[in-house]
Order: sequence, then C-alpha cells, then structure tokens
Amino acid sequence: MQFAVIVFPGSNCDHDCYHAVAHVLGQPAKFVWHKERDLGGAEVIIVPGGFSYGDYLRAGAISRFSPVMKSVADHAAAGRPVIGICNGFQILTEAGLLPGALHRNTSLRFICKDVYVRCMTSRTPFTTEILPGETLRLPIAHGEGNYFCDAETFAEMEENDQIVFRYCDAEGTPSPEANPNGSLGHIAGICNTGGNVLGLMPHPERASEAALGGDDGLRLFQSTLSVTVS
Amino acid sequence: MAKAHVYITYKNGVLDPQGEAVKDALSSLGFQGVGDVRVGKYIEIEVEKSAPDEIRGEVEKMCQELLANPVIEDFRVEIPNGNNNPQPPKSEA
Amino acid sequence: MAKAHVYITYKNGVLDPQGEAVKDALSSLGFQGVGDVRVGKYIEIEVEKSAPDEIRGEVEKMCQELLANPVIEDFRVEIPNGNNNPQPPKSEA
Amino acid sequence: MNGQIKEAATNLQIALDHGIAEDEWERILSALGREPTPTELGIFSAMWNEHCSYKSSRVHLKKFPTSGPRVLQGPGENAGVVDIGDGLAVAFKMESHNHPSFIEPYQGAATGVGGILRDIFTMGARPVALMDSLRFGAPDHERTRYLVGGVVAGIAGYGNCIGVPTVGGETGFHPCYNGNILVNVMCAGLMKSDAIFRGTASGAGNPVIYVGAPTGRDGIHGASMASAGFDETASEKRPTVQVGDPFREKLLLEACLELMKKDAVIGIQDMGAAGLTSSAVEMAGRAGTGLILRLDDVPSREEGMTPYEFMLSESQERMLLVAGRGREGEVREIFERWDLPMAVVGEVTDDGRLRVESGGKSFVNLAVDILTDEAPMYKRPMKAERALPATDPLETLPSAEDLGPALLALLGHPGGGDKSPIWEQYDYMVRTNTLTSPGGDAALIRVKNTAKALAMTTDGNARYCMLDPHRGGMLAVAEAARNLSASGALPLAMTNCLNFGNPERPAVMAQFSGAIEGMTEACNALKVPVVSGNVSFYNETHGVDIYPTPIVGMVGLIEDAAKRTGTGFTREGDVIAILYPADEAPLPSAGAHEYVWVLAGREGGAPPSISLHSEAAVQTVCREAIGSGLLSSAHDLSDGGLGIALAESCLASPGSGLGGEVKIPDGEGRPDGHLFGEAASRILVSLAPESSEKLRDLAENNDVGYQEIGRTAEGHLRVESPDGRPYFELPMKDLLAAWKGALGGLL
Ligand SMILES: Nc1ncnc2c1ncn2[C@@H]1O[C@H](COP(=O)(O)OP(=O)(O)O)[C@@H](O)[C@H]1O
Ligand SMILES: [Mg+2]
Repeated sequence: MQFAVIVFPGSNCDHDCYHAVAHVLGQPAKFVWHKERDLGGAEVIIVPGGFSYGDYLRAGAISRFSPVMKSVADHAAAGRPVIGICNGFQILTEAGLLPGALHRNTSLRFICKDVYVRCMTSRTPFTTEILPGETLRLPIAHGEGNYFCDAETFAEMEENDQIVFRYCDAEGTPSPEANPNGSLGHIAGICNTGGNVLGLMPHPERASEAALGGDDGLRLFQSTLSVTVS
Repeated sequence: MAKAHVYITYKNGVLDPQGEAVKDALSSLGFQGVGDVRVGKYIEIEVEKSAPDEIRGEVEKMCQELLANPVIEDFRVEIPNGNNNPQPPKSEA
Repeated sequence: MAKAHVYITYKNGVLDPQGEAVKDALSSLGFQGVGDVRVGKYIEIEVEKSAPDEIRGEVEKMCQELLANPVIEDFRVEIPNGNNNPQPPKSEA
Repeated sequence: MNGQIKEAATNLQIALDHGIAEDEWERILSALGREPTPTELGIFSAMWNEHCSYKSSRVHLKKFPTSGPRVLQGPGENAGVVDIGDGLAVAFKMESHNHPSFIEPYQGAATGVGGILRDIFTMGARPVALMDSLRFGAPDHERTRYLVGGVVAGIAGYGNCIGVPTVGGETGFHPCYNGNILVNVMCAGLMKSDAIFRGTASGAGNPVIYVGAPTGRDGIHGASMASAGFDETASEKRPTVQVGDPFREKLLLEACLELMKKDAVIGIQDMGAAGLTSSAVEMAGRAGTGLILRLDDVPSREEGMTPYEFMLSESQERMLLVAGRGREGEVREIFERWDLPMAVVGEVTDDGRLRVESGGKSFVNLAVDILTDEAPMYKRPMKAERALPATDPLETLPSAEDLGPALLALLGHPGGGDKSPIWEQYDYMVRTNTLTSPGGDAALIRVKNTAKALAMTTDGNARYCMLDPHRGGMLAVAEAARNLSASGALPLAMTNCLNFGNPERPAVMAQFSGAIEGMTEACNALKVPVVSGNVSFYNETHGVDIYPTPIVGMVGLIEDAAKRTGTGFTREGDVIAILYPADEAPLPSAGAHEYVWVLAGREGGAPPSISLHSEAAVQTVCREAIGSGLLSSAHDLSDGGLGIALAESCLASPGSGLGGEVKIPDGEGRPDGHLFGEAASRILVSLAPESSEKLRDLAENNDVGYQEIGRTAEGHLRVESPDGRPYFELPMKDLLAAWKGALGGLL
C-alpha cells in the first residue's frame, strides 16, 4: 500500500508518520511537498501534525490554500483514504473536507500526554481492524484540539456514524474528566459522510512501537492494509 | 496605502475559553462587577486601494477566505475615516 | 451592564510573526498590494459601571494589570456610545 | 584612514554609557590611535562586555578539562561535539536567558530556546532534544506565579512549534531568585561525526551570506539610548524586546541542514547576542581573516536603520555564513524554496580587519584581534565570605516521632512535588525517540537505526554552593553523572551554565572560582570533560546576589537501549536496597538540607561530603548491574534523601500503586537525619530477590556497599526504625495526593 505524507512549511510530525508506515509497518511511503500537485499514485494520504505556518492566525488556516490540497480534495472525493492527524485534522476542517472547527483547549494550555479513546465505528479505512467499543491508548500533543460544530451538524454526524473516536477513561467510558480539551461530545476524531476521510487529534504514529510505550496507534495504519484498493 | 481594521469574534453560542479565563482572572485581581468577556482578534491591514468601498470589498473577501473561520467566527471590517455606517457582523454561514 | 472595547497591538518595532505570515498568505492567495499586516487582540468587556469616564478608568486599569503586556504591547480602550475623543494608544513605559 | 566617516564623535561619557570602563576606553584609544566611530564604539561595547568576552571568567574557565577520547569539538565553537560511535556524534550546549525572561517571561524564555537551537544546528546537527533548568523565587512571592506561567508557556510555545521535544529539566524555588529568575536551556543534536560545521570565515574572496529573518531594532540594549544623540531620528526608536518566530526558525533549521549536505558552506554561525557584530567578528577571529560587510545589502524590516543599529540588533532567527566562491546560487536556491531571505552582504578578506560600509561610506575599520584576543581579561579580586550559619540547623528542629507529615510536606512542596503541570505543556514525544516521559533521573532518547540511546540530565544545587562553592561544584557534577548512571548510561561529557552574581564583588568571584575548581575535580575524577558552556554574571537585584548556581548539563550513552532502568518500582516483592560507598555508613545522619528548609525555613551547615573515588565506584556498579539486567529500578538520592527517593520510586511505579516496606539500617544520629539526610554517592535500587546475590558480589568486587532495606509492597509505604518502630505508614493515595498538588497554586 503506497502512503504519501504531505509536508507543509512547519509540519513537524511528517517524519514520525513516515517512520511509522515505512519502517514499522514496512509499506512504501514518500513525502509530498505542499507546492506539488502530484500525489504520485499514493493510495493513502497522511496529513501530518505539527505547526504548519506556525499555527499563526488559526491552526491549519493558511495551509489549506497550498496547491497540494486540491489533489488531497480530489483523492478524498474519489473515496480514497485520507487521514489528518492533529494539525492535519485542523487543516482538513479548515479545508472543508471535514465538518466543524478546532479551537483552543479549555485549559488554554498545550497538553502533551497519553489519553484513552473509544473507537465508535469500524467503517473508516483506518478502523477496519478495530471493533466499535474498543479502547486505545494514544498520545495527544496540542493546544487547539477543542472540537466544535453547531448542533445541527453534530446531530447529522451522529446520525451518519461520523464520530470515530471519543475521549474516554481507561475502561472506555467517555466523560468530561477524560476529555482533555473540552471538545464537543468528547470528540477525538471524526470522518466525512463517506467514511474515507478521518481526522483525529491523538497521534497514532507516536504509539506505533512498544519501545515508545505502546503500539495501539499502529492499528490505524494496519487497518488500511485490509482495504481493497480499487 | 489605506488602512482597514478587522474585528473577529466568536459567534454567539461558541464557548470562548479565553474570555472565561480573563473574566475569572479579573475577578480574582479584585475587579468587581465584571460581566461577559469575549476575546477576539483585531487585525490592521494596509491595502493599496483608496476608495473606501473598494477597500471594504477587498478586505471582506480576505475575511471570508482566510481571516475568519465561518464555523466559529464572525467578522466586521472598518475603514478608519471611511464610511462606517454601522454594519452587522458578517459570516459566511 | 455597559460595554467597553479594548484593542491590543504590538508596539511599533516589535516583530509580529503572525502578521507577517498572514501578509504572505494574502499575497499568495492573489490579493494584490497588501502592505503591513498586524494581528492584535480585540476584547469586549461588560462592566457594571455606567459613567463612561468611570468605565474607561476601570478598563484601562484592567489593561495595565492583566490584559496587555506593557513591555511589548500598546492598548486602546473605547466605550461604544461613550465619549471617544481620539486618544493615543497607551502603554505604561 | 577614516576620513570619510560622518558620524558624530565619541567620548568617554558615551563610552561609559555603553558600559565601557574608563581604562577600557583608554585601551581603545591607544589601540586605534584615534577615537572610535559611534558604530565602532557599539561594537566594542558588545564584544568587550562580559557576555561575549568572558573577561571576568576566562582565567577560571581555563581550569576545566576539555579533551577526551570522544571529544570532537570542545569549548570555543557554538556547541561541543562528542563521538558516540557508529559514525555519529552528539552536539550539545546550554545557555541562559535569565534577564530577558524576568522582563518578559514568555518571549524571554522562547527566544532562549530559539538561540540554543541555532547553536546546535549551526554545527550541522539536527536538534533532537531540549531540556530546561529553571529557578524561580519563593512560591508565594507576588511575581512567581506570573513568571512560572510565562516561562513555561514560552518554552512550550517555541519548542513545540519547531518540533524538538523538551524531554526533561528541573524546577526549583528559592527567595534568592525573587528578583532574578534563572532560565537555562540545553539542546542536544545528532550529526555525522565527520560532518562538523564550524564558525570560521576562511578564504579571502569568499562571499559572506546573510540568511534568515530580516533585521529590526530588536534588543538594541541600553547602549542605543546613548546612541540617540548620533542621529536626530533615533529618539523614537526605543529598544524593543525580541519576539521569537519559531515557525521561521523551523524553516531556517531545515534550510540550513539541507544546505549543509552540499559542500558549499565553509563556515556558519548563528547571530545570537550582539547579532551581526559577534557573528562576523568571531568567524573572522577563528579563521584569522578579515571581513567586509555592506549593510545596504542586509535585509531589514524597519525603515532608516543606522549602521549602529544594524550591527547591534539582536533580531532572532538569523545566521551568517561563508560559502565557497561561486556557490551563492546554490545557497539562494535552497533558501528561496524555504521562503527565507538570503543576501550576499560582504566577503572575506585577508587583512585581519572588520570593515563595515553603508551608502558608500565606511563606518567601521577595526583590527579583528583587538575585539577578540586582545579583549580585556580580568583577574578580579576574590574574598570568600560565609553568608549562612556554619552550624547544621537540623539540631534546632524538634525530632518528631511520626515522620509521615514531614514526608508529605516535602512531597507537597513546589520544589519537591510533581512537575507534570510543567512538562505536560511541552511536546516531549515529537520525533518518536523519547523512551521515558520527563519525571525520571535522566531523559532518554533513542538513536534511530542503532541500538543506542542518549541520556541527558541537568542538575545544580545552589544551597550547597552557597554553603561551600567548591564542594557544591563537585556535588553538581557528581549528581549529574549519577543521574545518568542510574538510568544505565555512561556519562560522556558535560556543558554548563554558571549563574552567578556581580563579579565585581570579591565574594562572588570567590564563589565562582571555588565552584569551578570543585567541578573540575569531579570532571577529572569521573572522566567527564566540559565541551561547552555559558557564564551568566550580574544575577542580582538591589545589590543582592543570587546564590551561586552552576547548572550542569550532562550527556551519557547507553549502547543497548533495551538495557536501561527507570526510577519507578516495577514489581511487587522486589528487594529494595542502597548502593553506597563501602567505607561509609549506608545512611549517615547528615545535612538534611531540604527537610529543614521546607519544615523550618532554615539553612546552614555544610553540604554532604563526597569521595569522588567512591562516587565513581558506586556509579560503575550501578551501570554494570543495569547492563547485566539485575535491576528493576534505580534512583539516585538527592534533595530529601532516602525518604524522598523512596517516595518517588513508589510514585513512579505503574499507576503509582507500588509502595514498600522498609527498615532503616542501624546507624548513629537522629531518625529524621537518616531518613532525609542528603548523603552523596547513593543510589536506591530495586531488584528481583533472585538477583540480590549477584548484585552483592558485583558491589563487593568494586568496593561498593550493598544494603538491603526492604521489599516493594502493594498500596502503601511503611518505614520503620532499625529496631522495628514505625516512622510512618502511608497509603499510596496520600503520597500521590500530596505530590500531585504541589504546583497547584502556581500553574
Ligand atoms: N522544567 C522542567 N522541564 C521538564 N521536565 C522537568 C522540569 N522540571 C522538572 N522536570 C522533570 O521532573 C523531574 C523532577 O524534577 P525536579 O524535582 O525539579 O528535579 P530533580 O529530581 O533533578 O531535582 C526532573 O528530573 C524532570 O524530568
Ligand atoms: Mg534527580
């Protein structure tokens, strides 16, 4: 499965994503510079985390205008897998590929720690191998992960099975105490109506090796391998 | 170069964590009777245009495309010394 | 409750990385002739006082103590519908 | 020869306003045979000040051992470089940003991080880890809360954005820092051992290239006020605080590393303190060459900047480099791709002079060596003074039966409690190399594509240095090395930040000299050379100096990253034991400094004594035991002695659930002295009972004491006297609650 990791000026989890899919998962991967338009036949697009354009103005606001985003949108429109991680999630919402917006954590602080998330659906290419109700331990590292959308959109997302991960406690129960940033409905990750575009705040690439304290995150990348590519 | 001022605020109904924090901090500093506090952005932009209406048009476009996120934010443009008949805050939604 | 508006901007000469990034982004979006862009804060505060002068006094104190960082920022307070004879931006320095 | 210079004249008063002493002014006059131009005067003030010239410290710093089989680059460059095998090397350095952080905590700390990062990637290394060593005033001082919040957010704001993990550090509180906090930041980077870049401007005719952010009037210090007279328009150009732009620095980092893969770069140096001046002068100085700078070509972001302002600006995120002739195009191509300004601003000459031109006029024409080699050097007077009582204040404290409350007080004190409210604001995991979250003795970073891991720590104990600078210096180096050894790493080399008061006071210079001598002894005994460092003087408020605070930053190597330990107990029923110098008691009752401070606010007596030979032996045994897989955990005893070390090992166990049952070994003195005494050279370990034979043998063979003191146990920590009387028994949830809440009011 060919992976492409998009690199924006300021991206800093690009190498981590590359490492996870190329060296840990052992799949072909390449970087695509944001000024390019050619995704080079990649099947899975990763929009990595970091601080594209320094998070200036709003996280993801400036990156969404990069030339490559048109190709990412086409890829998404064709129903192919796209995952936006952390800043990548922010970029996908700014670009309108996912609904809603991410704003400042209620604590107003950057938070870096491990959290638990509950998988709500197996319908995305990144969760095919994860059962609904399963709990994963994944790291977060963000200052603007507080998901918001209007009530109507939220209802639609629930209706359409678009909420993919919710923050929860170690037992799998979503709760305000387990929600690190105040996000609506304890949302940690959502997908588009088609299910092929996933955005999430936690960093699966940082939880892809036992040596680093856990490998639950690898399962998201592994899941894509069982997706038949048309 | 002419100047435009842009004010970006959270939409009604969107929780403003920074505003809440400022409000709490003001109270604990001893300021009494502080009500709602909302923290937004204030952007000053220099543009080459000179007719106030043109400037406004251009800058509103900037807001729609980049400066404000219509999901959570409203914006308002003012042209100093220009025609600033009160205008309701705008958003794309 | 009365309202006050506070505008906080970087002092002249202080680097505004955010403003620079926004300026570059606007240009690459095709907006032409964009000059300086400065990104600051815009704060709306409700206070219990009602005399404009009292409100201004109170809110300026808030700026000095909490809202603005006098080392790098200037601030300006406006009372909507109050007496807003143009006032120069203030800083403690 | 400077006939065409049109700036106003300079005089003694202007020199004094620039912080140049009267005899230094005379020196300038006799060296030049004329009065310096205003820009030249500014350059002298920058190059001859303490920060650049090390004029008060140089004679002392010479004592440090700086070489060793692994040292590829010692002090004198932007960072030290040490070989770690497999063709790789680690570059590292620590820097202070104390004064800027006190004035504007967020930007001061942020730009401190930016500066040390540039020092590392200038060498050709990719930064892989940051550490921060912080000292604030009393927790209840009115400014402390504001400063803690700002400094931590500033470090986070810069480090997180650029994507270098902040993996550890230390945080202390003491009223001596009420008016002068310390913000020391260390960075380590990885590089190929045969691709070290240096700050040298060699090869006459080679282009001098400016890359990075445009220059503004940032941080032109008080000196610029004196310069206002030189130019009528200067009055409104007030000096401004530097604001960091981590996004721009990220681009600069990537562009520089990309450029360095080509052989176009001859020398490169970041523009740190005194910006263009120090980078140009130092690069020429190292190469024995000269430079011409044409200021009209320097990118600027403000109108009408004078040569004086260009030369002294401390705008951030800028670098100066010398490229091979004809390679300008390659440099331009890379920096354009990263959307960064790049400009050829001069060239290398062979006449040993710094010339600065603007608008066709010459503003500076100075021999480089007057600014560097011939800079003033002082042997300042020294006179040791004792400011704290010589008697051990432990005796003034009533001895309690129940030591539980004291333990909880120590754990609940901001200095001793949980620091996660700080380090959870730092992205400590980005780059996926971080093997342990902050909170342990040493930070561990794996080296991808090898089995190795780097270990890093920062340590310093100002109270010890205040009580006895010499011994305090030794203890700081010993503790840093012990922290590394306790994680399984071999200490390789160190850097430092020497934070002291006003060097013009003989008592301060005595502290400085004593601390350096003590550090030097320990470096020699533990075979840890000093490869880089930084001196920060004038840490004082209203004439009162801070406690002498040398901070040691040390880097160690674990050959096989799988063979490492953490500080936390891992298994119920493990043996708890202490490694200690064989010719001493396992736990002498001495110097319970932190305990007396937290409980009674008193300080005095002497720091713990230390035998460096025994220290080395204890560390060797610990490392070998970890290497042979004998240990489940290891944690050095430091502030708060055994009591705190035990509690921390319990708190660092999975879910903070493992406690222990411990009996204090027989010995003379007070119970609280045993429990909280801060004897050096001791490591608390836990191990499977089956391994205890082997560890005992290993210790004996190396003249190291091995004393079992108890077992790990689920859910509580009980400590009893040698005759079985309980000092306390506390449920883990009580320890956890006290510890977790320690920073509560501050963040
Ligand atoms: N400012 C900080 N930044 C990052 N980590 C920190 C910081 N302060 C403390 N820590 C972490 O918490 C641990 C305990 O902190 P502290 O008690 O101050 O240090 P020490 O144990 O070295 O005396 C440190 O070893 C470090 O890993
Ligand atoms: Mg320690």
